[in-house]
Amino acid sequence: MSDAPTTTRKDWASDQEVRWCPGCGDYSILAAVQLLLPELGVRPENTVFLSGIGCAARFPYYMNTYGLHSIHGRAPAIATGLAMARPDLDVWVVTGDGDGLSIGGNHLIHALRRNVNITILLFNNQIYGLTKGQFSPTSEIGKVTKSTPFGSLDAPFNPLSVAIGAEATFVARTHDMDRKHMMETFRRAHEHRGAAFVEVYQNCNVFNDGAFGAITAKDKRSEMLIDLRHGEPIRFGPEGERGVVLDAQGHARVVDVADVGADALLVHDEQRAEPSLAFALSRLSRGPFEPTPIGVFRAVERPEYGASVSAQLAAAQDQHGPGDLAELLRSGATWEV
Amino acid sequence: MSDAPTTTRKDWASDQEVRWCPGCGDYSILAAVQLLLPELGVRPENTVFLSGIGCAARFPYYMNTYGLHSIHGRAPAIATGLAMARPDLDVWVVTGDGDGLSIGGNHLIHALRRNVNITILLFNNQIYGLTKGQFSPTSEIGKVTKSTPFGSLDAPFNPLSVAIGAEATFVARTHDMDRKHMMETFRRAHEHRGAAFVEVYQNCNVFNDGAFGAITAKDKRSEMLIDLRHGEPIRFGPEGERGVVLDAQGHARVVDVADVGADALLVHDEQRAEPSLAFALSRLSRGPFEPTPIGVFRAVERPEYGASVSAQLAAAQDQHGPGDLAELLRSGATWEV
Amino acid sequence: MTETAQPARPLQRLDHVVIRFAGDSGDGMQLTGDRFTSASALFGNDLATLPDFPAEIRAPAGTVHGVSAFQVHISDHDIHTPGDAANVLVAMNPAALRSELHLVEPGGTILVNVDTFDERNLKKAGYSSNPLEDGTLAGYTVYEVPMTSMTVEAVADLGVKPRDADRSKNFFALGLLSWMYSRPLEPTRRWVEARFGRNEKVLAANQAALQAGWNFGETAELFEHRFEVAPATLEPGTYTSVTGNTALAWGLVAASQLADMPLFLGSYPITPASDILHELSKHKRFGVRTFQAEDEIAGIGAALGAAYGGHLGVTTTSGPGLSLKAETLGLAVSLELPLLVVDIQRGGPSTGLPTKTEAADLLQALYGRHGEAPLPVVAAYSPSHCFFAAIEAARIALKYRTPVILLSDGYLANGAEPWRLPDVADLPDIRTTFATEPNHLAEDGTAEFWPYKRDPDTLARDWAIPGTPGLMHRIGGIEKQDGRGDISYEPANHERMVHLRAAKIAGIADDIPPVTVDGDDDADLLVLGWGSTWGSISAAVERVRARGRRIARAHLVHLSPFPANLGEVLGRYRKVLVPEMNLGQLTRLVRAEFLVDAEVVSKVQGVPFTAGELERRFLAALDELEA
Amino acid sequence: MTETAQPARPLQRLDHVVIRFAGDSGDGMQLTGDRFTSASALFGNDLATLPDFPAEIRAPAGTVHGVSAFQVHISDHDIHTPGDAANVLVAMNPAALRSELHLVEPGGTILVNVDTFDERNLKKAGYSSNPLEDGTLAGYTVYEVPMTSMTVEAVADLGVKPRDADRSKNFFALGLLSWMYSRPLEPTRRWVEARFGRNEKVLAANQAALQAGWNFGETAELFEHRFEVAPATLEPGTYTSVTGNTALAWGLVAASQLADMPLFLGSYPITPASDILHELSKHKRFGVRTFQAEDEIAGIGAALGAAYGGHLGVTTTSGPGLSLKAETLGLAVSLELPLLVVDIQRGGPSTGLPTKTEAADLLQALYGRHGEAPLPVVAAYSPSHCFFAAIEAARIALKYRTPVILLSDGYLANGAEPWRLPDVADLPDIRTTFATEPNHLAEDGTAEFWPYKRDPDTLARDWAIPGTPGLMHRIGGIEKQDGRGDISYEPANHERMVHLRAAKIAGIADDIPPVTVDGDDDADLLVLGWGSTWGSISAAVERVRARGRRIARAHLVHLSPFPANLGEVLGRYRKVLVPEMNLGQLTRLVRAEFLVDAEVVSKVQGVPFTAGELERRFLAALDELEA
Ligand SMILES: Cc1ncc(C[n+]2csc(CCOP(=O)(O)OP(=O)(O)O)c2C)c(N)n1
Ligand SMILES: Cc1ncc(C[n+]2csc(CCOP(=O)(O)OP(=O)(O)O)c2C)c(N)n1
Ligand code: SF4
Ligand code: SF4
Ligand SMILES: [Mg+2]
Ligand SMILES: [Mg+2]
Repeated sequence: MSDAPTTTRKDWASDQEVRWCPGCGDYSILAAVQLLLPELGVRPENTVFLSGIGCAARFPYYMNTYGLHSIHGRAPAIATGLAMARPDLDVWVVTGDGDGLSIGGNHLIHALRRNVNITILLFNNQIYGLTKGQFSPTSEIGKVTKSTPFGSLDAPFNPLSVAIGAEATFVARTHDMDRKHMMETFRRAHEHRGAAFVEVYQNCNVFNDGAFGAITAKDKRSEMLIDLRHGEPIRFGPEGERGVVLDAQGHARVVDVADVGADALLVHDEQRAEPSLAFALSRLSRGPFEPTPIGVFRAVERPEYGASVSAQLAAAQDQHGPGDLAELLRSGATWEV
Repeated sequence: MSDAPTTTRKDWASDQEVRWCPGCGDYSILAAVQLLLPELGVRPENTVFLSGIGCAARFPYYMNTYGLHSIHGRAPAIATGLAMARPDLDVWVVTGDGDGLSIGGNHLIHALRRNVNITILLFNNQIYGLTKGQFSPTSEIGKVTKSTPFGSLDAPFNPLSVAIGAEATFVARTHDMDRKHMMETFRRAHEHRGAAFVEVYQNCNVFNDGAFGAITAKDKRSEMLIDLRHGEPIRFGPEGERGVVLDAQGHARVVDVADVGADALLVHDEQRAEPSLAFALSRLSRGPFEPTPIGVFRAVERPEYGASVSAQLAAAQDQHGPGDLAELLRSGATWEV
Repeated sequence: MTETAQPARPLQRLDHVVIRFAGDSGDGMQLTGDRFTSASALFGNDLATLPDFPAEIRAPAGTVHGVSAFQVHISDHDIHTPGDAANVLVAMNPAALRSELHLVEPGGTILVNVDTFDERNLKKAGYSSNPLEDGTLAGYTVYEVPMTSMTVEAVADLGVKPRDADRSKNFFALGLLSWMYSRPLEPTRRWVEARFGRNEKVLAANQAALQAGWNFGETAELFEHRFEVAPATLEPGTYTSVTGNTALAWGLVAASQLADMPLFLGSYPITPASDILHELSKHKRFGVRTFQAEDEIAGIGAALGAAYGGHLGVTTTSGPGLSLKAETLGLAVSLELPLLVVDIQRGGPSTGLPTKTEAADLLQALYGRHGEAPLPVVAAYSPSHCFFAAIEAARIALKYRTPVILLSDGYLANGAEPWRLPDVADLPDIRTTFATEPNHLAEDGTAEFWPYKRDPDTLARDWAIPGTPGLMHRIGGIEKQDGRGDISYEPANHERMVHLRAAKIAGIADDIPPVTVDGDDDADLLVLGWGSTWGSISAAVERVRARGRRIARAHLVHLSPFPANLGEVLGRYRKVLVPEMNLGQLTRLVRAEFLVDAEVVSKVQGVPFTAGELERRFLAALDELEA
Repeated sequence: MTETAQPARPLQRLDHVVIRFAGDSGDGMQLTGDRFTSASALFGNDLATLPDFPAEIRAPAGTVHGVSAFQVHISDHDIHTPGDAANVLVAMNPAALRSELHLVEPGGTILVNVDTFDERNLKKAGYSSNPLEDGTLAGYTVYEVPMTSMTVEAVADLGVKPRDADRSKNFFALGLLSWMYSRPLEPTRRWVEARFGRNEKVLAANQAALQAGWNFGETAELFEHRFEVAPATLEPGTYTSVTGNTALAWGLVAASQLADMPLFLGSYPITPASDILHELSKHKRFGVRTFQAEDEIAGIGAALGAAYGGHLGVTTTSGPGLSLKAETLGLAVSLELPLLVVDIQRGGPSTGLPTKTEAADLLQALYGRHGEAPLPVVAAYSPSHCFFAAIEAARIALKYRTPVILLSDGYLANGAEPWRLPDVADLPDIRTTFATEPNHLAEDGTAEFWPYKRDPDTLARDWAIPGTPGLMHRIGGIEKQDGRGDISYEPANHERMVHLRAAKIAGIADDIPPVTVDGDDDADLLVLGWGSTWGSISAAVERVRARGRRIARAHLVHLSPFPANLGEVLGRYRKVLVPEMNLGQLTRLVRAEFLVDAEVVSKVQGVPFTAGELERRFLAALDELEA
């Protein structure tokens, strides 16, 4: 990529006024993306941001790239078509917990299993922002919202578990309070060939303020965030005094390192083809109130869908030459009059 | 249930001619259900079979119960409404791999996470039967079908992994060649309070004949089917000479018992709240060509959705009495003219 | 000093006034307007409101995109619209002034929060010079009020944080306007208490700001006089102020009670329909089950499932959701199960103008399904009528075992009007009966239940719900054998079923009131309306008549089928005009049905017709007819 | 003995014959019919076919539900329909006889596979006595042929398994019919070879059965004469026999070539549209990408995504799928991107009659979206016309940047006709241009790209695809500012955009051929058709004219917008009849548009009109006009 002309953040920002609520976590995600892209050596004209509907889904308007703000939940389907048709493009999908996991859940899981070459950023604020505050499929049980004045009864999805259950090849989590971590995670997602799924914990300060405060606040992070690093034992805490082990039933648990010894710690392996480890890690935290892993859970190679499709076309053309229309019309039984 | 009048299979069979292809695996599933229901002490009038579209989805017509043959993929959504409205009914959903996992994937996973009190039987024949043979989301990569003359490129879902990733509380697998196992599995599913998900390997002898033959043929079962039994070490093989262990990364593997010793075998625990073990077991087999677990993978308690909804209503009525319409109209500021 | 003190300034009587509150999305203008409306309602005025807010939750502060407005029309007589142009604009910042000024009548009054007119805010609003100084407002009466600073001052002693102090400035504005228009403060005070009771400081700040605004009017030398709009002489009764969405939600609760069936709402949030879900979620005491589904298809699916189980199944949505429900609606037509689909129309196509009003889903409601899939369509015409329309839609659905689409729109949904409450005892009985016995004798004498056996009058099918012993049966979306209900691919049977389904819906025409004509018997011009144009048409027709011109009008509640006499009515006039917030959808329908040369009066701007627009159009048509 | 041997029986010349093959779903009747058709096509007859099969894959053997039929009409002159009633019925079992007998002309010929007329099969078919013996077939010429046993015998020496032997009996029937109607065997032999080449035994069995059938005709004393239907005198050229779905798929490939854009199909299987997906999946050499999506919404979504990327995006479906695509179609209207939506209509509503034909999605195609979301609608009228209709739909989509709905139906989809192949060089150039340069100068002189800047003639917007340097821009489903394309909630802009979108579609009327009238200049009666009724109307009109009555007919390919001259044309006639396989959808449209008292001739039975039905209806109308 060294021959790609360099860009600066300015090149990636559109002239549109950003219209999120003041203080919304979306701003810092936008900044992280706009800061990262110049580092990737890619070009605005070869980059497309696709989205559905929601606050998060306004994202494309603010990027000086090609952008499509589509309809609620359908961005992964539209992106699938675009990525298949145009393997030369970088296709990003920005979605919300409602857009991506409620109405759009099916397209999301199918894009993941097919391993379409798209980078999916799911801004999880555990609420419907744009429609002014109803609970979402990631809201905790008991949540009081406009549509659940007596508390919601729906058990939430764990977005990473859903993704892993749906054969995702790249699964990661980051949060809107740590620009560096976001940039690093997005960089990894972008590098991945195939469908990359990133959950971004995002604060909606109007309808669900502080949802992640217990783990993402500056003074909480070292105790509450578990930074996954490939090949390293999973440890966290101000002094690395806590860690993660896997019990005999494959259940990941947080322990005091002093209790188990450093050698007993689970060594993170994002590259295992078998997804059970990534799944177990996705279950480590039941919500943003206990120690929660962030970073890359899983990053494995599997044929990328669009490339496989193109390869089938190329093989057919290599073998039989390009199609000839007149010949096609005569391919059945013909007769002369 | 001892006071429920007894029924016989005949009471559960409708007068409709069964219109599946001769030899279709659906027949034996129908028989298993019709034989089981009399054993459950339930009543035809309190039983509803709901389905979408597909060969499998014709199921309700053959049951002398209430039945609704709806539209493609939507049965779990319709069933959710029915089960919420009518907790007194037994609601069964019969679906196919296309109906349930392709077009209907989203409704399925949401019904599972909400833990709606329905019993879902997914007849997985790894093909679209009714539309005459296209590949489905469970078809293996490379499958040559009408819509993939050069072989399909889509990585399949593992239905159990999808269900577990979606917070399912009851997950099981059985197959159409073993009536007893089907009956036992369906019985367990029916007993479960909440959403029960059962994958049934089903042979479509017209468009995908023998898809499961390598594991379900009578002479293959003992080597290829791993019968999961709660609380027991997972062993199989004609002499129980093979077994399953969980490695340090939570990966379930088939081993020779002689190599590891019987004590090293994984003891099945369907009741673990934490789903990683069930997930790992769902990954044990990558398809019906290697040793494959059947039986109940997971059966845990979680509040049932419809009951929780009813409880909220009851609590409100207990606290404030039933609603009064005239009072409601006057609940805002009013004035007299 | 209280609001009952003698006014220090002369009192000028007005028969009506239109006030528009405008400010930043965060400025609380919807609340201010709402409170002013409430106080006016309690005071006894007739009124109509028009909230107008952006699709963004909170666009950047100070920009025109972030402006949120609320218009209220109060009057001493029966009115029908929130008013054409505002007599008074309250502009909390430069952006509000910039975006709303064109809506103020020439010579109108403008109150600005002058504190906000600094360079930064002017620039954000896109002003290159200060409109308060550069002549922009020549011809208007302008009052520059330092609302922010006076509010901060008023709450200075309460230990309120500056941010919270600033937030109370809308109550200052409300206090000032209350003084100007002689509104009682007491109801607002009580409301503030109830709402902020738990947060003492905010409560105190808001009360203080409210009073400070009032006092400012009373003491400042700015204002020459106060105004008074006397109570309207409305029909005696108990009144409440209600928005269309609340009325609709209550109508659904009422329908459930009147049908003696539990209410089940399956819905997915969408502007401007979400408030119905919110409202119904509160009413668990009425046994209302509300289900926030994963999407619109699941919303209608669950409602259909509940309906199948014998509940009153309802789904609420707006245009994009209606599009998604098309397939399931077709299934409901085929199953012949009662189901209500409520569509609160908004600007389209696609995402369109989500917070703006429009009425362009009519043809979709009629034809937006594959195959011949007819169903009844009912439209509400005013906020309070939403209550009755919901009951009527439920009545038809239950009686005829059919899905019904009930149309409302963003304007009705959020607009409020005083509503004389009906006596609950006068509401119709809409109970239906479930089959409990077999309805057919087979040749061999066995008693059977045939789910598609019909009532000979209504053509409604017999309906047995699960749980009924002996009546087990199967239904589905495949064509069914007439009567028996089994799958049938037989050609003649299919045609018979297609005709039966159509005839059932068409037959409802005999079960709905004939359309009534309001107006001059010998008029040449008929104005035919539907939906929320009712208010604007009413006002415009009154004005035309006030000018001594002859004009007649009719308003449709039933769009499918039409009232039985509609063709005859339309045939009586030389000219039929159809005001519609679309490009002419009802127009198309009546042209096709009755071959009358009806002509659309179209407005597709996301805002309702003003009475003046329609008046001019009607007068022009009359001139033409007379020429 | 070969088929060129001298016939032993006298040869009777027929100008046409209608043969109906019917048997169990497993009996291979579709294949038999297909082969007979192919041989007839190669022989030079004109022909039309009507496959007719059940929705179940294979209903229980021997039942009437499981009967699968194939009707073929062969002729020595230009014909338009598969024939009203069958002259000959081949019934492979009692169920086939029972379900198809009513479709045979009085006095017609019936060949039965007498081997299957045992008690068990008779009972399964619902016969209480044997129709071959009880007088049921009085008045028909009946041939009882032991097809099963003769086939088994013919293949006895080949070592074929009994089940496979039995399976070859359809080739016996084909051989016999080929003898009866003097069809050459050679093409069928070649086909059998190509198809079963890999499976030697089956190949040999089928060949043997085929020959045995022929021989049976030749040698058995049963038949008094053979028949011959001479080749039709068709326009010279190269012909092939094509079904509508194949022609449509080829048309899409052609459109892609003519537009010089890669073809992308996003689709979800559904009867009767799936075959287009199947056909296109084969053509990877043409760079065709086919994507079997998870559902119809993803199918159209992916097609839209590909279109956004500069591919020719297509999605194919039937009614239920069209319903599901409504919301995304609305987005495409708003985005103003080219997109083809192909709807192969089938019996509705809901799941309806999945394998039967109907044409009741027209109003949905026009109006099945929320908001004002106009788009062009094109309908194919014959199997081969599907090819040209696909190109025309693509032309409009690309030129006007708009989604287009292309309507076909189950009858066209599966029906075949001989098609004189066009010269590829004569096909239109439908290339479009992508923007590569900025198209607007900002006030400050910067060059910008405005995605909603329009061609003043076509009103098509400028289209820049991702990958184009310097033209980055954002589009979406929210209302856009005219020209610039940024989000705009401005009232007047919304109205302007609504009108612009409508005007763009309406303007296409000037870019399509005027509707032509075929028929008597001075006729009083005009028959207006659309879609697959073309054949039946043509035949009926010819018959009416053959009786010396005056009649005119016009057929619409463009349903939205209408050809510019349609109003004028309709105005010329005293009476307009509109045959439709629905309850009168086009009828409604022309009534609304032109206020003409058009009247529907409706048939909604899952089967096409017969020429006789229409003839009678037209004659009755003429009688009425003349009375
Ligand atoms: C078909 C459809 N249904 C519903 C809506 C209304 N709607 C818009 S955004 C949204 C949910 C937004 O939640 P999320 O995806 O979590 O995004 P956030 O606003 O929280 O960023 C809903 C329900 C819509 N626009 N379209
Ligand atoms: C909305 C809609 N799309 C597509 C179809 C066509 N269709 C009917 S069944 C089916 C798939 C059936 O596959 P599966 O669910 O696996 O059931 P099976 O027939 O194999 O039992 C499809 C695509 C339909 N009926 N409705
Ligand atoms: S509502 Fe929440 S998510 Fe949306 S912009 Fe505001 S703070 Fe952000
Ligand atoms: S097509 Fe396959 S699944 Fe369907 S009925 Fe036949 S054998 Fe069974
Ligand atoms: Mg959210
Ligand atoms: Mg299947």
